[in-house]
Amino acid sequence: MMFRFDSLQDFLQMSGHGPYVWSAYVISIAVMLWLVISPLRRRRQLLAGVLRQQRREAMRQHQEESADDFVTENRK
Amino acid sequence: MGQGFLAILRRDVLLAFRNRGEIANPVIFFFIVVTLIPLGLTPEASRLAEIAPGILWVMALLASLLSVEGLFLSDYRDGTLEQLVISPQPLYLMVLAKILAHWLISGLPLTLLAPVLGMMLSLPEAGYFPLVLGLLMGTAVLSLVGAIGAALTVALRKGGLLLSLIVMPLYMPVLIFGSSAVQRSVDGFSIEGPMAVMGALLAFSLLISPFATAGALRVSMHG
Amino acid sequence: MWQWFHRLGSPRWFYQASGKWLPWLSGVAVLLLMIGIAWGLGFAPQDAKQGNSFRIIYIHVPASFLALAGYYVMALAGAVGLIWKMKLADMVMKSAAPIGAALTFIALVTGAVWGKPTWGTYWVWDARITSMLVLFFLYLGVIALQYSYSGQDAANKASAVLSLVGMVNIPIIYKSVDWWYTLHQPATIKLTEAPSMHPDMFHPLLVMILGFYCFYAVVLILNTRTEILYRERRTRWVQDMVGPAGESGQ
Amino acid sequence: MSQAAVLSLDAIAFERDDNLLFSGVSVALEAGDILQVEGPNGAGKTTLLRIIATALNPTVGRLIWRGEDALRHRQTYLQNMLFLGHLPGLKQSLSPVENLQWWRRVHPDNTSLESLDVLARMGLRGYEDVPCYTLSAGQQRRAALARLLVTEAPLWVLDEPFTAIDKQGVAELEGLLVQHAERGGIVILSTHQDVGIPHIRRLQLTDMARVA
Repeated sequence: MMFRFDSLQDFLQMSGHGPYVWSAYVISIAVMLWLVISPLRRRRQLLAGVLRQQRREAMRQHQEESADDFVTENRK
Repeated sequence: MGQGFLAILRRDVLLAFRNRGEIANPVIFFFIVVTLIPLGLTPEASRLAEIAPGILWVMALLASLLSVEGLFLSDYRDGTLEQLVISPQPLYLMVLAKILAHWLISGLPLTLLAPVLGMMLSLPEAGYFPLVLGLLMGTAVLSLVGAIGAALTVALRKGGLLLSLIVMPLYMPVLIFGSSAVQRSVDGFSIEGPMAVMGALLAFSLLISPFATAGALRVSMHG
Repeated sequence: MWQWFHRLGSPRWFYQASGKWLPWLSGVAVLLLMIGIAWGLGFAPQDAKQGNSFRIIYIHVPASFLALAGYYVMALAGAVGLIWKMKLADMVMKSAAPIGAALTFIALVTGAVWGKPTWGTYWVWDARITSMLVLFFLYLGVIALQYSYSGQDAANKASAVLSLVGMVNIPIIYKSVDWWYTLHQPATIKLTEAPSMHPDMFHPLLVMILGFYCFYAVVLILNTRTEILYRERRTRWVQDMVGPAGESGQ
Repeated sequence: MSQAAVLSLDAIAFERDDNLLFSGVSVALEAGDILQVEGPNGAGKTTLLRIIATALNPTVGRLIWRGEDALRHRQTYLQNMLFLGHLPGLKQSLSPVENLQWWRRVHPDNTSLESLDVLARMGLRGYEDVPCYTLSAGQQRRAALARLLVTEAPLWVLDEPFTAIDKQGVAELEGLLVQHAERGGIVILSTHQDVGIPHIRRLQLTDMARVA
C-alpha cells in the first residue's frame, strides 16, 4: 500500500486522465454537499418563519389586551 | 359480475363511433409522421429499409401515447368517472373494459395501418408478419400501461406532458422487444424470443395495470 | 392552536430519535468517504487498460448502487404510506425522491466523464448507463407528479402508486436494456461472484460503497426531519421547540 | 322509538392540506329520515356528501352502515347507496336512454321499469333519444334524477338535486323523496333552497358541526 504517484504534480496530472477524474469527483462531491446543505438551509428558514409568526401572534395578543384596558378605563 | 364490464365496453365503443374524429386522430398522426421520415432523411429504399422497423415502432408508440391521454378525461369532466368509482361493480373490471375499448379504437387501427406504412418505408418482406403480430400485442400493452399514467394525471390541469414523462420508461421494454422482433426477422433470425417476451409483457400488464389504474383513479378522485 | 391527531409512527418520535444518533452516523459517513476517496484516488493501483481514469469507478459504482437502492427505499416508503396511511412514510418517500434523482445524476455524469477517455465520447449507449438514464426518468416522473398535485395527501398517494409501478418495472427495464445492448461489457463486480478486479482495487470500492450507504441514510434522515418540521410547523411541539423554551440544537 | 341506526356518521372530520374543513360530524339516521346538510358556501357540504358516498376518504371518523364499517364492507354498502353529485354524470354525446342503460348495469340492483317510461315520467317525453348536449341544464338534471325511479338502493345521497329544476319539478321531486322515506328509505341532500318537507332533520355545517 504505497502512494502511486511521484509528486503532487503527477497526482494532479494522473498521466493525462487528471482533468476527467478530478472533474468527476468535484461534480459528484458538489452534488452530495448540496444534498446535505439544502435541507439544513430549508430547516433554518422554516424555524425562522415559525419564530416570526409566533412574535406576530404575541404582538397581536398584546395589542388586543392593551385595547381592552383602554376600553375598561373609559367606562369607569 | 361482468355486467359492468360489458356495459362500459359497449358504451365506450358507441361513444367513439359517435364522435368519429377521435378515432382518426392516432391513425392520421401515425400516417403523417411516417411520411415525414423519407422527406427528412432519404428516399433511398435500402437506407429506409434499415430504419423501417424502429421508425414504425417509435411512431406507433407516440400515436398510442397521444390517444391514451383522453382515456379518463371526458369521464372525469362530466361526472361519470365518479359514478364508476362508487359503483358496487369491481372498479378494476370496468377500468379493463375502458382500456379494451381504447385498444379497439386506437391500438387495432394502428396495427392494421402499419403494413401499409411498412411498404412506404420499403420494409423487407420478412418484416411484415412480426410487425403486425408485435404491434397487436404491443399496442395492447401500451394501452394498459398508458392507462396508469392517464389515471394518475386525469385530475391535473396540464397532465399531458407529465403523462408522457411517467409512461415513457414503462413503454421502453415494449419498444425494444417489438422493434427487435421485426429487425431479427428481417435479418433472417427467428422471432420466437422477442415475441415470447412480448406475450409475457402483455400477460404481466394485463395482471398489474387494471389494479394500479383503479388505485390511481381513487387517488385522483380524492385530489 | 389546533391539536392534530396523528397515526402510528408519529413524526415527533422519529424527529427526536433521529436527532440523537444523527451526528454519530454522519461522522461515520464522512470518515468512510474520506478514507475511500483518498484510498481510491491515491493508493489504489491504476487499471492496466484504462489507466488512471479507472479511479472514477469509486464514485460511479457506489452512486449507481444507491440510485437503484434509493428507488426501492422510495417505493417501499410509498407502499407503507399508501397501505397503513402512515404520515412518516409519506415524508420519507417525498424526501427519498430528490436524493435518488441526485445520485442517479451523479452516476450519469461520472459515467459520461469516464466514457470520454475510455471510449472517446461523452455519451455511449452502454447498457448500464442507458438503464441509469431510464431510472433518472422514473425519478423525474415521481418528482414531477409530486409537485403537480395541489393537495399534499393526493400528491403522496399518486407518487406512491407511480413509484410502486416503477419498482415492479425496474427489473423488466434493466433486463430489456441488457438484452438490447447485445454486446455489453459485463458489470465489473457482482457482490455474489468473485470480483474480477484486483483486491487492492476492490477494497477501496467496498469502503466507498459503505460510505455511500451511510451518506444516503444521513441525507435521507436530514431531509425527512426538515419535511417533518414543515408538515408539523403548527403543532405544539414544534412551536415549543422554536419558542423561548426551545433548545436550539440539531 | 329508537330503532337501530341504519346509517351513522361517527365523528367524521376532513382536513385538506392543514386546513380543517369540518370535524366531529356525528349523525345517526334511521329508516325514514331525510337529512338536509346546510351551511355557507365552502363549509364542505359537497365534501361531506362525497365522504358519505365513499368517493372521498375522511381524515378521521367512520361511516357505519347497519352496524358495520362501510369502508370495510364497501361492496354491500355501495349496493345500498345511490349518489348524485354536482355533475350530472351523463355522457354528453349519448342520449338519456343510453345513459340510463349503461348506468343501470353499473348499478345492477334496480327495478324492471322500462327506461323510456321512467324518462317520460321525469318529463323528458320526446327527448329520450336526443344527445344530451342538446338538452338544457334542467333537462340534464332530470335525466340524472331518473335514476331515482329505477334504483332499489335505500340510501340516497343527493348533492344539490334541485339546481336548475323548475318550480313544478321541485314539488314533484320533494314528493318523490317523501315517498322514498315513507317506504323506509333514507335521504341525505344538500341544497340552498328551503325544502318544503315536513319534520326534515338538518345538519348545520359551520366550523363545528351541530345537529339540530
